[in-house]
Amino acid sequence: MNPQAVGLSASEAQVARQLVGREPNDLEWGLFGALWSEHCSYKSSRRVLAWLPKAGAAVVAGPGGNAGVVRLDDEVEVAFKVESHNHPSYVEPVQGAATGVGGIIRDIVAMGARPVALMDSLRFGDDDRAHRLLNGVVAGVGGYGNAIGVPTVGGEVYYGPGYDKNPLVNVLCVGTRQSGRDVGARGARVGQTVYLLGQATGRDGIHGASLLASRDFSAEDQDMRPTVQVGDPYTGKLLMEATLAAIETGGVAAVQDLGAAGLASSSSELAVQSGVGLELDLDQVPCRELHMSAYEIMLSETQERMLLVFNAERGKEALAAISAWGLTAQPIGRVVAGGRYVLRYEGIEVANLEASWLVDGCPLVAAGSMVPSVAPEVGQAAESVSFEGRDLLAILGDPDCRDRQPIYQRYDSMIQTATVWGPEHDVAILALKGTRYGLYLAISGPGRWAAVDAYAGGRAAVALVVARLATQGAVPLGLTDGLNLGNPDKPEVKAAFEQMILGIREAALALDVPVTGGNVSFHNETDGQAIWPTPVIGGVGRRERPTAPWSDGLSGENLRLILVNAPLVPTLGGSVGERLHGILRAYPRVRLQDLARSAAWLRQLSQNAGGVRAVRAVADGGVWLAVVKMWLAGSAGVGVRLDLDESALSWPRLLCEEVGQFLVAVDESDVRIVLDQLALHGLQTRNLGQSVAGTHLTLRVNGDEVGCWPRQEISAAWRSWEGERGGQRTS
Amino acid sequence: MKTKVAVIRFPGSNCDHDTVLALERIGAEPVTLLHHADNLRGLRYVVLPGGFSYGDYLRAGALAAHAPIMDALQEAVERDQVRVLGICNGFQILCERGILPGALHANVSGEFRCRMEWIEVVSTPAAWPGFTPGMRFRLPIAHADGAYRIAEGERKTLWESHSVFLRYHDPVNDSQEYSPNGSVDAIAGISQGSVMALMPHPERAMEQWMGSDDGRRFLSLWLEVNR
Amino acid sequence: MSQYRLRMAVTLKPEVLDPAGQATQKVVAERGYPGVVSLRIGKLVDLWVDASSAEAAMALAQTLGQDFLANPVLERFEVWVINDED
Amino acid sequence: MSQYRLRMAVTLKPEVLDPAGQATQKVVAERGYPGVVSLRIGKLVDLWVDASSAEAAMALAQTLGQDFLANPVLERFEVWVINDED
Ligand SMILES: Nc1ncnc2c1ncn2[C@@H]1O[C@H](COP(=O)(O)OP(=O)(O)O)[C@@H](O)[C@H]1O
Ligand SMILES: [Mg+2]
Repeated sequence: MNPQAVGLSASEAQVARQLVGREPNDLEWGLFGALWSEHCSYKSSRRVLAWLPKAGAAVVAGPGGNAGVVRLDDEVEVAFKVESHNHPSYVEPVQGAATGVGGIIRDIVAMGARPVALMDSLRFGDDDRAHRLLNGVVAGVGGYGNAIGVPTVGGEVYYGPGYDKNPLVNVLCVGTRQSGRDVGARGARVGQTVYLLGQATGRDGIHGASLLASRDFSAEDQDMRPTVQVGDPYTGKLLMEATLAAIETGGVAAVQDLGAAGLASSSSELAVQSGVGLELDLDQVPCRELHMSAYEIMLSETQERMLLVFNAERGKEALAAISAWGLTAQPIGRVVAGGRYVLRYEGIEVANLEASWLVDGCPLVAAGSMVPSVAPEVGQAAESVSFEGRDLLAILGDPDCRDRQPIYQRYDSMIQTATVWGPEHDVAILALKGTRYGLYLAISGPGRWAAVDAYAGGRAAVALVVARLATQGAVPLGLTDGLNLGNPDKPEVKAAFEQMILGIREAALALDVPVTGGNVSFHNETDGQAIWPTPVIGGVGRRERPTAPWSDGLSGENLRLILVNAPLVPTLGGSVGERLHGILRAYPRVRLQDLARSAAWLRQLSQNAGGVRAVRAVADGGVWLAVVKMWLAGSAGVGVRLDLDESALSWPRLLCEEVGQFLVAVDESDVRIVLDQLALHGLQTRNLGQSVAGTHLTLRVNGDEVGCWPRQEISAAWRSWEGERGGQRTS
Repeated sequence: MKTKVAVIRFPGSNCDHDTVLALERIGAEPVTLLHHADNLRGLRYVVLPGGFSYGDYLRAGALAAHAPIMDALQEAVERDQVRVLGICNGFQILCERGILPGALHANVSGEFRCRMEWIEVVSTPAAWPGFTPGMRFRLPIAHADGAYRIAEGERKTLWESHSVFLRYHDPVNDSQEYSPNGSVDAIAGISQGSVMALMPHPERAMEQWMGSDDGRRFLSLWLEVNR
Repeated sequence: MSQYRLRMAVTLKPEVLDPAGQATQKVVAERGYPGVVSLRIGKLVDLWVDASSAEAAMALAQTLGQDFLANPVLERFEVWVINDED
Repeated sequence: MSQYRLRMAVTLKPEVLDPAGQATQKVVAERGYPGVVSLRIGKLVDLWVDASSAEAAMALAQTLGQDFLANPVLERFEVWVINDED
């Protein structure tokens, strides 16, 4: 076989030959091709990912396993990770998204944790295929999550050119486990038997993620698309319950889910992580189709499968727990001493390698230098653009800003009855049983903000997650990062990737949150057009008393609206406001220390609320959208008067999207104290206006009234999807 | 003595655990029974919880209707008037089994819907005098197939026999014709004899922080206990 | 015993609203394919059955249709035997 | 212009996993209906089309099958004209 056929470069093939000391056979080439693909080996990213800070007081497990784990309290640990399923969702949106959800759920289960929440981060183009794709993806995410019984408690969706043929579907799953219930791929011991559990293996997506997701798409690929995997949430549920029940017995020594490159990657990774060898007998693998070759069995990406190894003491109980869920675990091989990875099929030895060659042998791409890029010149041109009332309504109805209800009402956000705050809020809150701490979740993945300056975008993504957690006074425990980019062989993509990681690193260090895991998806590029570099950050935080959240709605008259941590010179760079005028400049670099101080102030205040009645983090749509959302989330019969009087800065002030700004509503009688506190923290503030009796929102800019809108009109503008089926975007 | 309540679990049930917790919250003693059990262990109260019993790929509840536990349940209803509550998938299963009339079809939107709704009691079920017409509950729905359908001829009988138990209600427009899924006559739940069923989820509305605690009232009335 | 291949069409009764069909029809119309007056979506079940005769196979399929595959409140079904050449 | 009634069978390719068929077949077997060797579930689309000829109607249906009603990655489809007596 020509190693190029399985995606290896000539030099990689040479390295493989040297490791093996002979010409590998076809199956062995196939294994190298899959395990050394970008998707499995992280060859272009591993050295750069090493820049991310992994240590933190709450960290139980950092990157390296199936998911990161942080400590919620002495009893409960939280496993969480974001995973992408971009290419498959373009080929078949419903099944691609569904299997993406199934895959990340299995990662969490493989850590011994029960999934308690999902969040999805979606990107679509702005052509007219976008709504079909969105519709299918939402059906797929919901179809799987709703049926398996894990609530989708939040998410985000944005649009932009470049996502047309490369939509993004990133899903975050969060699970909990009892402290000390550590399982994973490390525990296999010599003499134990390896079992395969779940769906019978078919010819699904052979080389799918490993080969197809590891290179760019072009028009010619239409005919060589691999068979797409179909999601089966019912079997997924049985597999999840059976695996968790088995782990519960204490009889599981090691567990590894089957994802990209199926049995090949899961078994070789389990061997390497456990420091053992494996002998697999492929005749024992239950197959859905006749006459499957060893190659197909090893590389099939059939969903809903799990690899398990049982210990001597409790293995029988674990097996019984599995059969109670109607599944059978099929023995397919044994754990042997050394590090040899031997496959037999039809009585013949068909592969004989060192497992570590597959898992760690791939030559890695060197990382560039750890120097942040110089901030691009932004210039003031756009700041002088002026806006009218109808622009403001257009911003509310912009696809990047408008209400997401048409999407999230298709997700079950309440199952498991722990959801205090679901997708209608910017941060999700779970009140879990068995701990006094609430679990706070946020997700953020700016593409528009990273488009021109990936470093700024990386910082902003982390900053927004921390800011959203701060609106509840929650302490961030850990982050997961899903990085989506084009072809890493292109210098500009590699540079953007490194800058994005540097941005994430800087922000994570400044805000004191570790990154415990993540995912990299390269090759989001079709016919040479790449997506905006898109960093999707998920974060988990904790705080006591989760069932009494701090409001994000405007609940009464005579509340002063104050902008906390206002930039001295607000900019429209990267904002929806300037895009309305056809401009896209660099997003500002978030002032991390000021955000850290603002978050500290909010955490302190959240203990006693001290006159601050509502809080929101400023993001897309700027202060304007934050005010509108706070107003609409509040009680009827309350109006708002906004008054901006900063001459040339008034419009940028209203529409600047720099993260780290917070909108707070303060009791008139406490305004003095709050402003003093903020001054003490060294934070800039601006008075924006106040809530009043009535039903209108009035805006004055530099003394001129720009608009006076009834609640109904503002609400209709923000819910611009109303009347459209399913709320898809119509261009 | 706590009232024991059977909660039936099919392999794809996913609201069984929430239902167990909810019943515990109102002081009952839930007992989980599996789909392949062939009797109800003498329990007098049974909940068929929500979920996707056997995947629900073919039709919601279609395969579960034939499970051994459903033979036992039907017999117990007919012989002993055992009190049954079907929630969401439970409602679908009861209709598929023919224990309740009609069927639950795809929502008119063609989409899954999860959100809070108001429902209103239309008629007092003979077996549960505690529910009185006009009573309102705020409960979440979460389903893709919640549109109640019944043959035109039987619809009349349904009303005449006071089997229409719950309807969706729109408090903003105080409308009787509002339905989030396109059910005929905005029907959200029906009751016949000792069996009642509804699409909304009372077990998800047990505390103020869940958005409503009306589920406590609902389940307490069903169980005939003071909450 | 031989193996028979049967096919069952499960269709919604005409009076039952078909949200999936309607949505598809709307998309089809929006994309500019004129002439589609109505579009309804049903289910198709392909069965491979071991039976002593085609009649026995049909009888089994009929039973399955009644018991599982169609809901008489909403749907009706028809079964036919397919030649293996098909 | 006349109206034509067409029927389309959209079936999963044989190598594609059919969770619906699998779950149904398993329960059917457990409930004691022997002889069902395989059961696969597909979609059925009934179309009523205004066209100048049966050929034109067929051509439209073929286009719809390719563009909307079947995803070539997973499924295949066949269309036939139905007499109104059917
Ligand atoms: N962007 C990232 N940041 C931090 N860790 C990462 C990132 N991408 C991948 N990792 C880590 O690399 C490991 C392998 O990832 P992956 O191959 O996606 O896992 P899996 O095969 O379980 O989906 C995981 O531990 C993951 O957390
Ligand atoms: Mg994994």
